[in-house]
Amino acid sequence: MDWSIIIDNLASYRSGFFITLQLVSISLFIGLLMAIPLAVIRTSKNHFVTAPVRAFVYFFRGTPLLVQLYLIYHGLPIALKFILNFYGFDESQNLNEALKDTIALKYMWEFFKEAYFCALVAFTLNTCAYTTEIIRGAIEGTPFGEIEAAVSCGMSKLKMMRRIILPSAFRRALPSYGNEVIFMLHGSAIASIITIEDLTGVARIINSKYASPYEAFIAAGILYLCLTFILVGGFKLLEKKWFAHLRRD
Amino acid sequence: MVNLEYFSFIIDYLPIFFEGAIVTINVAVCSLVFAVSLGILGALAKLSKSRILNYIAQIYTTVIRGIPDLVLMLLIYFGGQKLVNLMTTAMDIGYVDINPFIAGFLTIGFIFGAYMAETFRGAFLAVDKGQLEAGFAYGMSKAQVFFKIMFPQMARHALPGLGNNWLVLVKSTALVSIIGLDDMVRKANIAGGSTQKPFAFYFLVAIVFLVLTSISIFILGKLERKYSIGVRKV
Amino acid sequence: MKSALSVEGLYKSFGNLEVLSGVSLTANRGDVIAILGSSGSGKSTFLRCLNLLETPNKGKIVVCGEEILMKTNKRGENLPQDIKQVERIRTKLSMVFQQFNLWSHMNILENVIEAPVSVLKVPKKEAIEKAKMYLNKVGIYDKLNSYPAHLSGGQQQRAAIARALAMEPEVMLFDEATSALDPELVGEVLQVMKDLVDEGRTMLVVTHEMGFARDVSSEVIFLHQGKIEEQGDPKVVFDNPSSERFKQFLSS
Amino acid sequence: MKKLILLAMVLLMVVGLVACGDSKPKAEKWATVRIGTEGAYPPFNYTTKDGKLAGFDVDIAEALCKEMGAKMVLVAQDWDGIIPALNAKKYDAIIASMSITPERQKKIAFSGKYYQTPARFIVKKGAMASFSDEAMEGKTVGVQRATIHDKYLTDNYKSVKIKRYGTLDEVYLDLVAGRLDMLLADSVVTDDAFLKKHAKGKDFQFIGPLLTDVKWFGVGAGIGIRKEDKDLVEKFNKAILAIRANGTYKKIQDKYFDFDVYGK
Repeated sequence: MDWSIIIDNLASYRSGFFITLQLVSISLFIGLLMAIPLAVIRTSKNHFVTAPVRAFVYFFRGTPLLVQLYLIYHGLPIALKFILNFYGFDESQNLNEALKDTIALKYMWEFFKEAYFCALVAFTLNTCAYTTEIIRGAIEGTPFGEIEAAVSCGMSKLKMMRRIILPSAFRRALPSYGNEVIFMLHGSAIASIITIEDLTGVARIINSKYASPYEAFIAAGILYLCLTFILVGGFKLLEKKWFAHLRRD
Repeated sequence: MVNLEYFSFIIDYLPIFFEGAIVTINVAVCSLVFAVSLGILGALAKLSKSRILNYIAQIYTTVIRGIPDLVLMLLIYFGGQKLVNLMTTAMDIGYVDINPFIAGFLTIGFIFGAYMAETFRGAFLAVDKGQLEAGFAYGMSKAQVFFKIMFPQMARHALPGLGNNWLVLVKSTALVSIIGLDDMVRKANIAGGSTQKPFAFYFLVAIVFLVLTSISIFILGKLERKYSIGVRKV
Repeated sequence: MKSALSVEGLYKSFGNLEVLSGVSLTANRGDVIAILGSSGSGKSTFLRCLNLLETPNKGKIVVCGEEILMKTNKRGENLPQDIKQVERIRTKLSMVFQQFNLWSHMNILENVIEAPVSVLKVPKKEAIEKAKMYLNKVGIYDKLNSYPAHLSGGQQQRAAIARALAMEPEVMLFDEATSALDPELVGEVLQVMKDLVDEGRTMLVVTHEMGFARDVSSEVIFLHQGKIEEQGDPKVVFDNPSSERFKQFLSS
Repeated sequence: MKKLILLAMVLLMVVGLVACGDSKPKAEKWATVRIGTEGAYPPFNYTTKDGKLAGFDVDIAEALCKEMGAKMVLVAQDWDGIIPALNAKKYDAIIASMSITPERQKKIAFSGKYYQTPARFIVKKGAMASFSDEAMEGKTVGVQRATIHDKYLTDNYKSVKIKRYGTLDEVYLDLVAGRLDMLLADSVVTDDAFLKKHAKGKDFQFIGPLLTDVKWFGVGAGIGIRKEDKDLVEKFNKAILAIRANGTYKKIQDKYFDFDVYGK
């Protein structure tokens, strides 16, 4: 082992570490926000209402994140060109020029030109799908008696959802959600294949630069391990706080 | 207007693509077999009374579950061969090649073995102690109790977890494309690169994965019904 | 004076199985009506129909002079016309469940103030004060910061009674409130219920506790196969049952 | 129970070794030479539709092995891991248009060069009036990761955004889509595979000078060999001279190019 390789590249590892952290936390946050209403919709008995949510969840849970990332990264330019074709866009131009006049699309393209945002979108949708299922399961796991008690107090459906079902479901969902967070952290490593220099991306560059796989990847592995431990610890603390009602003391 | 000409290039690549799909399934099945063996070992080690076995299993599951699959895969792929070479030189048996297929399924199996260990540990613990005691009470040996009573019951408890792990595992095989195994995703990669129409191929990959997972879910459902014979639903 | 609760010709079936076949009953203010019957006789279903936890197929329910308005949809199902009305009426009927059904993620105090604050819009401070008073009354004031899972069954049921009381209901509905309890815990809950009777509360009590029904109730109703088989003053019906089935029920 | 676990572990190891089973007996040295190449760098090396490796590098490798009297086995390997895999003995030599640079020489040995071509930037037609460092400022430039071009950009252009890709095909994709403003790669490769053969290639052009600075671009492409295999380096050097002399090299070159790729 040649530790100098790692020490010489500490700055790269640090920037990679923060890119990973940023990507994962932003996508988890937005994904969770989107998942809550989707999970509530998903528990509806109306099939027309649940169908789009089920299709979304089915697709994103049924295909690899890697493929989703590729699809979004390579598919968005195609989708934009398709829209532009509608407005008589010239095939020979590339998107930068074609979009000069169409303001809304231009901003969209400025956004998705960056591999970073493509990864963000892929990760967000992916974690959203998984989280939707987790929360749905937790909602459906609400003890029926507790719902009856709320109904018999004269609570409306909305109030019951807000005050009784969701708070209780979140607590039940916490352990599975903790797993999802870890999975997302690990899944984020594939960002490196679309030129993002996250923790894995940095390790790959260092590996190929020095042809030293052990040093490059073990250093990255240790950093991921630290992140995982921090997250697991954080969730344990949260569980301690939220699961006070289950603790036997 | 769907321009059929546009899709003709896909047809050219279909045979190669399906070769890739076969590789994907092969990797997945081999990984599963390896992971289940490791998982049962890991679970037994975790439950055994030996401190050393406990520690080894604990370190294995913690480290594996703490590091991304991709990083482990890159490490094993790039570094694993050197390790094997060290071993083979020491044993003087010449060169043993770790090709991407072996690296791929060993890595995925190794990773999922850690998750399987947790699944099986839970399943072993879920077997009613009284049932085992009943076995001992009728004079069965330890091994008999394990194979005749513990294992069949454990299998039922493990099935849902096993099913989940399988679904995740199938999707993880996509990662072997990154270490150069010619699976479906990599074929799509190459075909997408040379035709410069990547989206079409990735879309095809997505559909094949959806089919694979759907079939898996269907079969798992059947298996679960089969194995819960004699068990009353609550 | 108007009755607190009156029911006329209540019918309910699950699929082809008719569980209630025309049950009528009137409870005046201060009445304590004990509803008896073997399992499957429809007594719990009857209670659950009163606050529309189950929707009756037919029948009229009037709570404090206000009739619950029903309608029939295209498929011929009986449905409440106005869910807001149902929600309002439910606040006047507080239910105590066999399985307590305390909200497990809230502590006892939160359980008791939840509905008054979020449904009745009682100011939180006032709700807490009242909650403390009721918790004191049922004898578990010292447990107000505990979570349901940390309490014994008897304590949980007393907390559930405090939760029901905090709604300041017109009528309290007890659905086999002591059936899920260990025998040694039944007494503490029955004592709380007796205290409530002494306060003059209107109560409908589905129960298996014959002693309670005989000593405390003002009227006894015996249900069999969805019909009222025996009805009357406890002192009369217990000593002199007119129905053959009630006789059998008492002797078994 | 412990015995059971032990037994199972031993079984597993045996299964593992059998699975890895194409272990080769030690034969006469260099009777077979395993050649690693990338297969994604046309026209030098590429993968045909039916999955075979082909191209200038492959033809040269074949000629060299024939000259050395060795059997050739081709192994495809992603560019990223091409040096580690050589050192891990996945193959014995890299013939994959790898430039001989001092940095790589720290890890592996090289034969003499077998060709040399300059590098050059490519840009969209009309996007850049003239080439200068100022015009480059703020541009997004794509390169293949861990190449001489990557190193050159990283060292010399601090103000450009460098995007590193696994293969050149991916670079072309993003250049056409508009994610990249420019690319830097070997001029012969991009001329053939992109400007001439790619559907959108006609919209792009070379810009700036031909880049040949030895400090970054080395002395040409050589054959990469493990440092301990000095004898193999010698064999390859001799073979290169031989095919240069006997006209085999010229024949292969004419198959792909209409100019001299060997360079000066």
